Amino acid sequence: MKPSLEVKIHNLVLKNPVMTASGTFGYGPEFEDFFDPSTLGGIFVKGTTGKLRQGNPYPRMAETPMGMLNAVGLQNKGVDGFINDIYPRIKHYHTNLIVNVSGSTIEEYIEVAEKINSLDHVPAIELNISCPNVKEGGMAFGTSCPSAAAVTRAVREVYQKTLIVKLSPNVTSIAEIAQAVEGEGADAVSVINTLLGMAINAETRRPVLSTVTGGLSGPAIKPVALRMVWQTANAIKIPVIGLGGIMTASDAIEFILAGATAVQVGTANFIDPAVCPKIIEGIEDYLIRHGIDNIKSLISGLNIN
Amino acid sequence: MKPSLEVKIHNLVLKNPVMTASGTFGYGPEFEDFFDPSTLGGIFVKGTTGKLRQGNPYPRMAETPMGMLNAVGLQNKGVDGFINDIYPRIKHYHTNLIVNVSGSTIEEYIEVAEKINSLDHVPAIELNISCPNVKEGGMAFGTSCPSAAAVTRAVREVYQKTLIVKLSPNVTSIAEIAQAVEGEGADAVSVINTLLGMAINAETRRPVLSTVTGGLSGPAIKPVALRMVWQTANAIKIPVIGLGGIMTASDAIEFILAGATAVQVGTANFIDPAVCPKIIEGIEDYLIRHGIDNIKSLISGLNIN
Amino acid sequence: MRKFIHDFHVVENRDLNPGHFVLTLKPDVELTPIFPGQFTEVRVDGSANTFLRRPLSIHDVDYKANTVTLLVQKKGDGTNRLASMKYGETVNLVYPLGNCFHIGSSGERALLVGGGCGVAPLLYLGKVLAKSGIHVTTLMGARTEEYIMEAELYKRYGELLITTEDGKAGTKGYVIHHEIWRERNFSFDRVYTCGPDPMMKAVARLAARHHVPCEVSLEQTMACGVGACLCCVVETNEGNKCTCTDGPVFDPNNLINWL
Amino acid sequence: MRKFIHDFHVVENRDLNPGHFVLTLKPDVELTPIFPGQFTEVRVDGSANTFLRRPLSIHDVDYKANTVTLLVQKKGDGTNRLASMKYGETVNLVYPLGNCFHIGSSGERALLVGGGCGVAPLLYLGKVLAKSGIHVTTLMGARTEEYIMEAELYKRYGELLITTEDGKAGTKGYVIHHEIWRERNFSFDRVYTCGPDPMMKAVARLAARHHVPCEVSLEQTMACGVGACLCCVVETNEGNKCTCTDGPVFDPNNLINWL
Ligand SMILES: Cc1cc2nc3c(=O)[nH]c(=O)nc-3n(C[C@H](O)[C@H](O)[C@H](O)COP(=O)(O)OP(=O)(O)OC[C@H]3O[C@@H](n4cnc5c(N)ncnc54)[C@H](O)[C@@H]3O)c2cc1C
Ligand SMILES: Cc1cc2nc3c(=O)[nH]c(=O)nc-3n(C[C@H](O)[C@H](O)[C@H](O)COP(=O)(O)OP(=O)(O)OC[C@H]3O[C@@H](n4cnc5c(N)ncnc54)[C@H](O)[C@@H]3O)c2cc1C
Ligand SMILES: Cc1cc2nc3c(=O)[nH]c(=O)nc-3n(C[C@H](O)[C@H](O)[C@H](O)COP(=O)(O)O)c2cc1C
Ligand SMILES: Cc1cc2nc3c(=O)[nH]c(=O)nc-3n(C[C@H](O)[C@H](O)[C@H](O)COP(=O)(O)O)c2cc1C
Ligand code: FES
Ligand code: FES
Repeated sequence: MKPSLEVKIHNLVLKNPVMTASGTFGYGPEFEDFFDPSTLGGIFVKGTTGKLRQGNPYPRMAETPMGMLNAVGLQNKGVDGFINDIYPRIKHYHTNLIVNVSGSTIEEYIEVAEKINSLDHVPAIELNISCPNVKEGGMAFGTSCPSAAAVTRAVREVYQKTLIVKLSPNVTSIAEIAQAVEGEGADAVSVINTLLGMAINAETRRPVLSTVTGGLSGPAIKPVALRMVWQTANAIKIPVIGLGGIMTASDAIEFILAGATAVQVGTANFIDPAVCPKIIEGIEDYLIRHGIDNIKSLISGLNIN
Repeated sequence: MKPSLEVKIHNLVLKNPVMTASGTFGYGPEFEDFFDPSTLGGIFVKGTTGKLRQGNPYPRMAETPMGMLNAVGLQNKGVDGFINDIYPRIKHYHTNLIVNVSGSTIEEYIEVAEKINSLDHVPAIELNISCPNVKEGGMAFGTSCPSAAAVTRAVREVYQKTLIVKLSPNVTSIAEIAQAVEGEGADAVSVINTLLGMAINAETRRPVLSTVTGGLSGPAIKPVALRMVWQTANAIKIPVIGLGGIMTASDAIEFILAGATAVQVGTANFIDPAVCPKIIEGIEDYLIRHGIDNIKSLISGLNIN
Repeated sequence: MRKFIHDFHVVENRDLNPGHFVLTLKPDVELTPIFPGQFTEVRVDGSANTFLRRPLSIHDVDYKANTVTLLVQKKGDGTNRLASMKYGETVNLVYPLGNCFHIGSSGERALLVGGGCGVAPLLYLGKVLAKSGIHVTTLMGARTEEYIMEAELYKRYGELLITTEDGKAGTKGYVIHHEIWRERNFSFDRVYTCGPDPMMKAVARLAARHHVPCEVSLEQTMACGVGACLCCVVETNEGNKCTCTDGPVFDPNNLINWL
Repeated sequence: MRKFIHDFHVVENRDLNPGHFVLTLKPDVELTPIFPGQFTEVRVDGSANTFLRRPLSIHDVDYKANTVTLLVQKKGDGTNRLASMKYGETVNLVYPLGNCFHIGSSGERALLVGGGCGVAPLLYLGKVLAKSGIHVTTLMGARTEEYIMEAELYKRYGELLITTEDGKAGTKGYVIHHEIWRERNFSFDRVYTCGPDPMMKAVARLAARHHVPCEVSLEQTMACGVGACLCCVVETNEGNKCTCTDGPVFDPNNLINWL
């Protein structure tokens, strides 16, 4: 018998726990040549703001040991652009489309959330209070309990469907921030966004990124992400979606054992655009090999004795 | 003409800016077969506590993508063991011997610092308020401004030579912690200790480390370390000693450009036990190639325009 | 154009000079159609410091032999690892990526200007242009004689002009110093260029002065190569565009600060 | 013993069975003296997932040919990369590391017990023992007949006994099931063992029952191999000891929870 890969995040039913991380999978069509996005548990689309944004100047990327820094800075067509130009092209996907909602002010988060609330085929949003790449706001909201609580509360008031908050790893205690947003009615948290990092070109004596600092992602951050998922899952009751450096099915299983109900795959999509179906298959193989008939029994299944 | 590699950290004169990081170079003799430790700018010896400690149970190590987690947990012979058994074997080194002072209580830090104060050939200590691997204390001191200030103040009262404080990267704002210890009379800061991480064996569904979490080091953390050195150097006036993932001369130069006056090499010693002389040589080559006659002119030399 | 991820086998790895080599690669399946100017994202296995794929232009395509060829400059760890690849080893490619050069009408005269390893995409371009009945002139700028690459191959599709910095071969100077640009010599309907940005800018300005259309091929650093990460942007009149999907070939008229 | 960091060249890479291979390595300089039981830390280049060096026992030393030999089990990325190494490729070794087996006096009888790739250090040990006039008996435990490794070589230095799990070759069962352990057969002055911990513990207990000294060779995970990181500890009667410098060879009487 095939094992069940289905998990639930609040009201969302995911056919499998593998989703793609915001900013690393475009909107889905970019990967249609490689596999059918409908096979995913969900798609977190690129960070969406109130108005169209050009993002940061080039260069926006630096390769690092087993990772990369990005300073894209939320380039996107704005929420109206998303609704008019992009949504019609992807709403037929048989998967959970989740919009990553970003902003500089609480008002902007509210504006975007309200507009997305009306889209039938978007059952959830992910509040990005952790983007390290825009000067005004973004990460600042995610690095203190009061501000994280404030933006969650404001959005909760206008948004009725599943509300996921994406947490920043650049904090002393991610568990406390998680508790703060849980207290304001968040339905789940995503852990983690990128670690703030920096790259320098020794030869030119200049920063590699136009913004000097940027967000670190990829396998390099996996140990930190895993630790934060574990700490967060032990501190709150709502589900945790784990991400940070997942490249393989084994990585995904580790996050699930640490307490994640589902996972997101980010930077790995750049190395292998067809990695997600491989991860899904690998999880299924793992379950069969270990004689487990339901993935749910692996969640928080870490044996620490 | 040979360029000058000499730098100063408060009263310490370093013949070159390359030192070895605490816990990664033993006490020096371990590497004598590979090169003469006296060629280093300095040696930070293993974390030293009031009493002998056995450290954490095995397993204490997990390899990660371009890094490693350790949970050694301050195994050491205690300050008296250091003074009686080890110090006599290394005090003849013609370099700066710096003792990494660790503890669980402020009293323990004071006890160790006082005893080390009397050693003629130890011109400085490094207060380790950032060890993630011992339950009681350690990192806890380094993750809030008041506690970091308190332990610095207490040790400053009893310790007259150069006082370096080693900061934890597991905080929201490392610059604020740096300012707090600067305010209490620290003469320099070391940035960074290990990032708290975790590793899981998916097959056994167990943590790899006996302590579940451990400290992440190696090239994986370099982008975060570099960012923190830059933020710290911009926030304080005392010198910053940079470390985290340095493997090559170019890495060392990047830290110096970001604001470090000197650097420490840690995990790289495991990959190439003779890496330090290569880094020193590489820095010299860089200076010659760039027509720079004094390394001091590179410190904070990052051109961000 | 549908994109694929395929394993290719190294059929040949040929050194051109101390800094450049040519890799000929063959997949197990049939090659998909590739257009001049397109590139591939190459996964470099066995290089600890090469995490991301490496974008490389398609240098040549041989549908009969079912091979693609890459002309690569040894730059850092990634390209040096590729340089060490031996017959039979496997490389994984995502291809074909990006847009392509515009192919004009039969009888036109095209000038292809390449500098350094920027000549890479111009061989396949010359081949396709020649096949389309277009008169091809390739102007190749090399540092020294040693760095003139595959002259015989380029000559197959038209005239080959050369500049070297010391003048030991061809005209002395950079590509823009070649006499072909003088008013009385210039007789082209279209200019294509690939190479360092300053060279391409100078070429684009010369083309503009001669009032002929020009296309430039950019090399912004890339993470994904498929339009997902938005790392490879270039500023255009219509806002930021992705070099990997909207390019790598652009009309310099649309690029900010180019003309 | 002075430690060195040297580049070695692959002289031979020989498959023993699907899971094991033997690498013969030669440095440009003269080999330093190596004692049985010592190991080397091998830098594995060209494997993105292998950051740390890999500790491997010295399987054999040939001072005349100036080579060392490693017997390696393909476990993960690191050992699989080593398995792919070809003649002439370079590997960097830190060696010789650790303590060594105790060599008794001429005329003694030694039993060497190896399980799986734990047989690795026993070949060189047998060689040195035999040279010292000690009677060597090697007891090798293999999963199946296919996994009996280099039987002919071990036989050069003494008797070779074998156990396999299915009994198709030698005695059926594990090494501890061999009849050599029966009171009337046991005639050894010393036991050496290397293999999985549970096997070594069982062997150590049998040796204790026969009242002969025993030495076990541990394989704790290591980062530095030179006593600097304190990652490779094992609990002993005198507190934590480093397997890389105080070991890998230990007297099981000194290890906590071993007898
Ligand atoms: C669309 C496209 C097509 C290309 N076609 C070719 C080709 O046909 N032949 C060829 O030899 N090269 C080509 N390149 C460039 C090639 O991708 C880089 O040289 C290669 O990625 C370097 O990898 P590396 O690991 O060897 O060097 P790295 O270690 O990654 O880099 C070495 C140095 O070069 C710099 N660098 C690397 N890539 C770039 C870049 N794209 N732009 C600016 N600086 C960079 C790095 O910052 C570093 O300082 C192309 C690039 C693009 C974007
Ligand atoms: C002193 C010493 C001598 C050794 N001698 C030999 C030898 O002669 N021949 C030989 O084949 N092997 C020997 N080993 C073991 C060898 O070091 C490991 O098998 C090797 O490091 C695995 O590397 P890898 O990259 O292939 O696998 P990895 O991907 O690193 O590991 C694969 C799996 O094995 C586990 N693992 C790896 N190393 C160890 C270890 N030391 N202890 C427990 N679990 C581990 C990992 O956790 C992982 O689950 C020795 C080890 C030590 C400490
Ligand atoms: C190029 C790039 C763009 C990103 N854009 C966004 C974004 O718009 N919103 C967001 O919440 N996270 C964004 N992220 C962060 C990822 O969603 C993810 O949290 C992070 O990359 C860690 O996961 P990974 O290691 O699997 O990539 C971006 C990451 C990358 C690499
Ligand atoms: C095995 C190991 C043991 C360590 N022990 C100590 C210690 O006792 N005291 C301390 O302050 N830091 C200790 N550290 C942290 C290092 O000194 C250094 O801050 C960290 O490893 C980052 O530098 P790196 O990436 O160059 O290794 C230890 C690190 C490792 C890997
Ligand atoms: S490289 Fe990712 S969008 Fe172009
Ligand atoms: S491996 Fe580092 S002390 Fe033994």
